[in-house]
Amino acid sequence: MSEPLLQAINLQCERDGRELFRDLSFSILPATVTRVEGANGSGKTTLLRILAGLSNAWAGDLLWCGEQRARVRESFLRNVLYLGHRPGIKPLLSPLENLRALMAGRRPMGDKALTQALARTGLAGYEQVPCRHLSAGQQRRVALARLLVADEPLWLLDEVFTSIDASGVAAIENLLQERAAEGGAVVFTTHHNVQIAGTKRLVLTPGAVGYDD
Amino acid sequence: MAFDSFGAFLAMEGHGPYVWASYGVFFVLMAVLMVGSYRRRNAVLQSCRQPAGSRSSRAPEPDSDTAPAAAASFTRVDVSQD
Amino acid sequence: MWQFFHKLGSPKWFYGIAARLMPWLLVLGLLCLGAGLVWGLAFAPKDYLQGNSYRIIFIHVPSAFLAQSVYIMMASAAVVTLVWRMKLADVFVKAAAPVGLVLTFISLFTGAVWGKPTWGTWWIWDARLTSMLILLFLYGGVIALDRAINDEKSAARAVAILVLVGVVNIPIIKYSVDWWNTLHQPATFKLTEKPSMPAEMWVPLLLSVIGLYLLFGWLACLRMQTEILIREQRTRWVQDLFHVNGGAR
Amino acid sequence: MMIKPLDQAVGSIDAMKAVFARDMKVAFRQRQDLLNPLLFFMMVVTLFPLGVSPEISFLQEAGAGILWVAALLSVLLSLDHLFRHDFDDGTLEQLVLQPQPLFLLVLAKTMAHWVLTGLPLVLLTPVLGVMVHLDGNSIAILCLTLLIGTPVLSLIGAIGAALTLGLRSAGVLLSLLIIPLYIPVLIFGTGTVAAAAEGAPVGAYLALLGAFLVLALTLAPFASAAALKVSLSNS
Repeated sequence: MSEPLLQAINLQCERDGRELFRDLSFSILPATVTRVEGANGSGKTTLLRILAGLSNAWAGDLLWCGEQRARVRESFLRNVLYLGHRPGIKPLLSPLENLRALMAGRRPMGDKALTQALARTGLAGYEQVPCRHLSAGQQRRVALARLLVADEPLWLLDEVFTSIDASGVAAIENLLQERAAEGGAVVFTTHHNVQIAGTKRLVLTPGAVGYDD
Repeated sequence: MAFDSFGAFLAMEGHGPYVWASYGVFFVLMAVLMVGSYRRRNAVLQSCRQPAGSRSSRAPEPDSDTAPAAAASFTRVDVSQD
Repeated sequence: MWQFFHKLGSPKWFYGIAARLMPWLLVLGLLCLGAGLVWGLAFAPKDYLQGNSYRIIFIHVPSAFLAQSVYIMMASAAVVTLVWRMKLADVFVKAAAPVGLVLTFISLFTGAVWGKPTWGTWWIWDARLTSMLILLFLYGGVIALDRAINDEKSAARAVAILVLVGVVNIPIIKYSVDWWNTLHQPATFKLTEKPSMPAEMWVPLLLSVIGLYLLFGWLACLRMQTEILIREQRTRWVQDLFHVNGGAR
Repeated sequence: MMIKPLDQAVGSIDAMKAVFARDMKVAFRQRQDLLNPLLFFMMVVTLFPLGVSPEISFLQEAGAGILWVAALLSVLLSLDHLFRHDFDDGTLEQLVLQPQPLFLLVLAKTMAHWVLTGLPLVLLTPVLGVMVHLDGNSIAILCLTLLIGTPVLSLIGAIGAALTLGLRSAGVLLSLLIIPLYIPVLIFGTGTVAAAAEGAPVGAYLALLGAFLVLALTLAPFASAAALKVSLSNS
């Protein structure tokens, strides 16, 4: 049994005077895929933002590799890849420029690898086109290209399948499954019907939380 | 007493209007602030005193999640009923 | 020590203590302020230079003094909010800011009215008045930001950052306004600068300062109680306060 | 195969350079936006001769103040965009999540903002200085004060921009929060020019402005970074 990457202990979250969840405890182990489930407004996005370190609206303990996350902020951030609702793509820059800028603060890499990553998301030939001329699905693919070069052990993916076509969704399913086989951990939310073998479920319902292993 | 009469006290040798205007504004604003804060607290106390169920801003009780507020059906609404 | 600190941060504990303190604060505050003002208005001797208009000092100085110290108090509370995340600290900031705004306004208004018989005009860009005007803007900004953010915790932290940025700036603003003042109008007659004040003047002044402080304490407690009730109305201890017809759990 | 937690990160200076370069690139893709603060600057300056008096003596006396106020307002106007676009398209989230000290990245962004708005204003000042009949020496001093002062405006303004991010009517609120904090810079900026016009030595005043800049450089990025985290948490 390997050490958990991320551990949540008695996590509680209240937003705008409404309690989304409480006493939520779980561990994210390496080589696992976890799907966060719940109805609209149940706090899936908020939970992922809390795990990523974007939201302060929580109480409880979050441990990264056994240490309080706040104490190891930078090393934690280096190890986590978060993709949110908003893809983080500048409409005025080309896919390649966007990718370069996104990687710069973490792990700069040559254009060759990035171009290849873009090509594998189906954006070959679009490298130099400003992203505002791309469709929503194509912009999403630019953001997803990071997954093809990412070395972060933990991926937090919030609604990444939005506006991706069916074949794209299937390819991403594969990617996540392979990532888990390599030993990476993936936590994701989606309203798509996604089938990844061995997926753990973390269900958020108001007042009660189930986590099945 | 620094003044000979009550009239002299009010007049303050011609500076009365300035002095009394300043004090007036001071007392009025402080009174508004104090009475306003006091009333507001009492209003809040009153609303806390009301039975729990009658307050609309409350979040659903934890034990009510077995019956969520009617699952969405997305059936069309008959607009001719009014 | 930590136990005490923790207790201090508990809204429930504070609510009880405030309820016990408030009558004292109110009575003593009114007594001190009343004594100071009656003494200052009716019994203190006339100022040989400014005549009776100087009697405005007994409200101008306490409100100006308090307006500035309230901002400092808010800044201290802001540090506590940011470092220890103590709930009561941001309750205090929220409760105190409007009071500070009113006090600043009073000191500006009384300063302007005092200026008329002294300088012959309602407003002079005097260093102190200008600094107070900027303080009014700072208070306005704090309140506006607090109102604009819906989420309570975010509002508390954002306001705390703003108050701290403001408090770093206050000495700089004061210094630069003083410098600007000497640049543009050297040697104006300062309203409150006295070489030596006889005891019949400064004792009532001190009394009214103390009185206003106590009244501020009462106001702060009252407004903090209000805020605590609003925030905690769903918690057990608030429900228990009222034993509602058996309905409260 | 196992994936081990990583610890090596990119140097912070490289990360700052990348942030700076990206902001410059985005700005130059939309060049007309760069002109807006400059146009605004010129228009505000134009209002004074029209609204008050075109007399040379008035303009000479008030010119430095007019230019300073106009520069201050145009910086204020441009601040709303400092984080807004990044916030809307999600790049701000990714910026905050970079494994770097956030205040350094914010500093890089603020520097880019200054290069794109403050610096052009300084460069435009001699032209407008001539139009309000300032003499050569005053114009030189004015440019110098603006050169030291506008970065302070950007740095302090970034705090306000970060605090009001994502709020309704953020623009007006931003002005309310920030203008009081701009007053010392304005006073010493114009005061230095006034002192120079009277023939007084200005070295001490410039040093003081420089001290403001150092203070703002060391403290403001921390406040902006803290404010950004709060605003993002609230979104």
